[in-house]
Amino acid sequence: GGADLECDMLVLGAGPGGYSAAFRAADLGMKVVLVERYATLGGVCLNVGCIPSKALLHVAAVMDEVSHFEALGISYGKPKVELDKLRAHKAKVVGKLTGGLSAMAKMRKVTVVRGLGQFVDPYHLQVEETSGAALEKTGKKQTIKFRNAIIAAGSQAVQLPFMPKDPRVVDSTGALELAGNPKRMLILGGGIIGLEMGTVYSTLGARLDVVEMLDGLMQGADRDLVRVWQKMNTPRFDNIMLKTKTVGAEATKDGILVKFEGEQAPKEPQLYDLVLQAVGRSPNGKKIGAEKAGVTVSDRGFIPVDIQMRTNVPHIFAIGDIVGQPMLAHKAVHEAHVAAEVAAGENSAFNARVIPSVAYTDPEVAWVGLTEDQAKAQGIAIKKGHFPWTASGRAIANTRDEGFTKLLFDAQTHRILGGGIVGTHAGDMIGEVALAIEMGADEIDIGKTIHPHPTLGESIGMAAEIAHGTCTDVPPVRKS
Amino acid sequence: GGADLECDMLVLGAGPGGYSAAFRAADLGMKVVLVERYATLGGVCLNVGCIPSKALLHVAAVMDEVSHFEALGISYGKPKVELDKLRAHKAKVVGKLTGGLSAMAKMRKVTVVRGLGQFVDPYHLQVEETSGAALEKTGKKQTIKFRNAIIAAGSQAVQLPFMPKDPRVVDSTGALELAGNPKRMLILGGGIIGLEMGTVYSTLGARLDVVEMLDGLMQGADRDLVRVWQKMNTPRFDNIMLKTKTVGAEATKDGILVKFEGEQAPKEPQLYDLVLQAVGRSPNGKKIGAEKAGVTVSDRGFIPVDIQMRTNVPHIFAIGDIVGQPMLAHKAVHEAHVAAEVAAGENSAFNARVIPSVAYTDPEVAWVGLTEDQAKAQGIAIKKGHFPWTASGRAIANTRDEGFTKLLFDAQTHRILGGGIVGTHAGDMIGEVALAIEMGADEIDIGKTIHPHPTLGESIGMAAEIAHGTCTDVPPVRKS
Amino acid sequence: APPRAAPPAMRAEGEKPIASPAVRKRAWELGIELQFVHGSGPAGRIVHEDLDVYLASRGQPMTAKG
Ligand SMILES: Cc1cc2nc3c(=O)[nH]c(=O)nc-3n(C[C@H](O)[C@H](O)[C@H](O)COP(=O)(O)OP(=O)(O)OC[C@H]3O[C@@H](n4cnc5c(N)ncnc54)[C@H](O)[C@@H]3O)c2cc1C
Ligand SMILES: Cc1cc2nc3c(=O)[nH]c(=O)nc-3n(C[C@H](O)[C@H](O)[C@H](O)COP(=O)(O)OP(=O)(O)OC[C@H]3O[C@@H](n4cnc5c(N)ncnc54)[C@H](O)[C@@H]3O)c2cc1C
Repeated sequence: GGADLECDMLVLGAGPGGYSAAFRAADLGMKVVLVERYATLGGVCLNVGCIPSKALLHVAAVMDEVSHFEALGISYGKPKVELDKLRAHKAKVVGKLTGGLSAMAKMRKVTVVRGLGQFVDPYHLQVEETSGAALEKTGKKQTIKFRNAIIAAGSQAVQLPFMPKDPRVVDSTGALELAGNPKRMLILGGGIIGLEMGTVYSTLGARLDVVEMLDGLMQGADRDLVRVWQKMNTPRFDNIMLKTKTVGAEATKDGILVKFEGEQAPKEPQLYDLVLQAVGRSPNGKKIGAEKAGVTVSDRGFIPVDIQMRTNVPHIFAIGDIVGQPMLAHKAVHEAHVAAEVAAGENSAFNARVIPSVAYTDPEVAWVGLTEDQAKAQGIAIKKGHFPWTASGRAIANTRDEGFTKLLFDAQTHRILGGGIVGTHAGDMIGEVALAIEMGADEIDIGKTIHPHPTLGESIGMAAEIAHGTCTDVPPVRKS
Repeated sequence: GGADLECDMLVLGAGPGGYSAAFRAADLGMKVVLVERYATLGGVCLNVGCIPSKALLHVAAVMDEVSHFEALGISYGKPKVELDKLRAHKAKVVGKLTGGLSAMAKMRKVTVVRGLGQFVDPYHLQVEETSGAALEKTGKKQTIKFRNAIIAAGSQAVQLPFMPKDPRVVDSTGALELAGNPKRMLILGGGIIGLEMGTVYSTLGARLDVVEMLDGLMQGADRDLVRVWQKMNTPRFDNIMLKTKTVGAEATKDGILVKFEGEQAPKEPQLYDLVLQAVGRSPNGKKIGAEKAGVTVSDRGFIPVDIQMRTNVPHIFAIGDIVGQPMLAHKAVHEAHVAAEVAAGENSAFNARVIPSVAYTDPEVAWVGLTEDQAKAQGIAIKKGHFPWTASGRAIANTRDEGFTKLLFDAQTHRILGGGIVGTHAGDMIGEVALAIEMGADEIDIGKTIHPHPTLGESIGMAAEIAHGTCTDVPPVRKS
Repeated sequence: APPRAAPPAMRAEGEKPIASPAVRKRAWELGIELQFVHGSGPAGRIVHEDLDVYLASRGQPMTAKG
């Protein structure tokens, strides 16, 4: 059929995956069209994910810190909180970044088309134009012909079928709107996103309950890391309900009445001012007409790809949340570069060994590579270096010595296999552990690298020294 | 002569160098005696250096942050500041760490001898016992016979000869006492220590002047890094006097009246409530009877050592501030391990390629390895990756996007030679750059290492991508 | 399918070749299986020079897998 627009590269979706792919393809000389249904670029991450959540978490972290400052001789009263200003701050942060993306798209001559895209065949995408802040259809349609395509249509929050439609029942996007000041909040799902949002609401005054089907919060991280977070954060919670299911909910005048079943379920239904659904995200693979392009989509909506990010259709690639776990922005960006480079004729591949994870709670929890749980499950013999921040001068100076840094080494080769950090700014430091793993560093490489004193970052060097038995900032190792 | 005590290893001075050497030697099975003139272990760093300064700087950083929070919708009034409580907090932080050192010395069976040590010959040290918080001599003496010794007697603040003896004229130790709330403070010397202390006093209410003989503050760091710090901190200063000398000072009833000469000197003498001398530190090499042991000491008081930290006398080692620049705690610790290991018969050597530097100001300034100034001076062809934090989602979310991260690569081999970071938490992240240098990483190694989003740490990956030309979070590189 | 005769054993069985991201990237682009490359770097790490030597000694690189 005829086309309104032709390009070398069509990118569907302008999240971290999509914009990065589009920009990289443009930098490699391709004529690029980027299709996005929403008004701003940046996708979930910039608009309703990573960035606004961190803007609020930072404010919360400072507020929590100040609340302990009287003991240090600096007394502030209770702050006056103006939610509208806080929302405006968050919007300004997001606007700076999405505005920056628009400007960079222009500089790169990437054509941005606003609308809902659907494949109509392996070389054409139809876009139904949308406008406004949401997804109002204008009725206009256009067809884009492409030589290559990258699908970066991301994911959507999972909605539990039995939750009532009510403004007091929100997903993370709703929670980020900070519509009010709930007194009692329920977090459905004990994953990172829910716990981050819970942190913000709790600092602003809410009492928290959390319900999780599995036997622990923050799955994926080693339990010793999570335990430190949990100990610090227990005061925020009235109930941490593990191995428990939410089985029903009803909107009443006084709140959302929620019923639980399971090991730690309260007998009576509980009443909440706000219920946050954070039970996972499902990929958008089934909503883009992939079958018309011949692209295979799994039952759950994921699009299988190879190490070069190609789908089963060789000129169509897919990246980001839509291709699988972990659903993280930095994974999407690295995949994006590979897809764009391969489409441009370079022989790239996604061959990073590890992808770090961070919970931006307070303290932060960050980990990368092999975990201790995995080592145990897989029978991998490891040697551990565990540096408690009670021995870190900087952590003590910051009055935040609850954390620790641990590194896991191969027991035979002494090469680093993984690591975890719990403590303030853990996420800013886990990159060094990732680099160590990618470089194949061993405990001597890391321990003999001089880290500046007094920093939290030196805890990485210390942990390596501990594994090697040469650390002099911790008690001596018992001789056997 | 006879000896009151005999040991395999004598360590003179219990700073970061000394205690680390003593502990490492003990862990290697040696019988160790550690001689320290003051009541607590930890030396300058723990008692009157790194640690108390960072405890105060952290409090100052949070206070400064909070003072901007009204714009974010969180308004605190001016805080009530109680200096006695703040001093107590600082003392508690120091006490935790020095107490920990004492406990670890016991666990390691290191014998701590309190007193002023002087060598009497190559195998004996005489100790005049001291007591109390300062250096009161009890009159008791003892002689310690050693097989090996490590000199870790550190350094002392330089005192300008013409400064009056007056409680309003202090060195860093005096400044850390926070005796009062000066209105006008002069910092003599534009180095890190002075600027850190100035930051604290300024946040507590003082107006600052700084005088520096050279043409810029924070010598050693690249000017572009310093410029960012200076722009943020200009409001703290009434006068930044470069290429200017202090030529006289007089204690008057109203304050210390100081005369300047030089390019940016004010015509009139200036009056200050507090004058901080921070013009450098001089090594204690001439105060320990080194000549009696046959140990060579330079005119300036440094003790020359080889790569194994041996002085000219093969069984006597020296480490830390007393052996030379950079006078940094982390250098002392790594040297300490080498000396102890060599003394214990291991074939160790100090062969770290780089030693990072950090100014714990607000923002922090951190750098490691080759600087751009050095590259220029030495004619080394470099390729730079410069990532401005205005493109960092996390920095923007934290409302602290003034910083940047730059990495310098060899133009030919693309291997990393150095790097600098200016911004909050820069010091916690520079360790990754040090590791990259030690591992011989290149721009692809660092850029292809997946750093978590959104962190400040990912700026290191981005800077590497920028050098490589593959970053999609900054405007495109102009094609030539 | 293995494109060449059995390579000389350079690593213990099960031992994975160790190489930095840049070396891995270049090896992939050149179609070199790191399993067969001698590592001359610290702790047997494969460095760029090892790829150069390997290429020179084997002549034609095998074609990349898609
Ligand atoms: C509250 C929250 C916090 C998070 N915090 C972090 C974090 O701190 N760190 C982290 O790494 N990850 C975080 N994530 C996850 C992160 O947001 C995602 O991994 C990331 O956004 C995935 O990028 P993507 O490009 O694959 O997809 P998305 O960001 O989901 O972008 C997909 C884009 O495609 C568009 N689109 C979809 N279908 C169509 C169509 N048919 N036509 C046109 N456009 C379409 C969407 O509108 C969207 O803009 C968070 C997520 C949430 C919800
Ligand atoms: C205000 C300030 C802030 C600083 N901040 C930092 C920082 O953030 N990071 C950093 O890396 N460095 C910092 N430094 C520098 C750091 O403190 C020194 O580099 C470090 O302490 C050197 O360790 P050392 O073991 O060589 O000597 P010192 O710490 O000087 O210890 C020497 C010890 O020997 C004892 N001694 C000396 N002579 C005798 C004798 N004759 N008999 C018995 N005992 C003796 C002294 O009492 C002292 O305890 C700072 C310094 C100051 C002043």
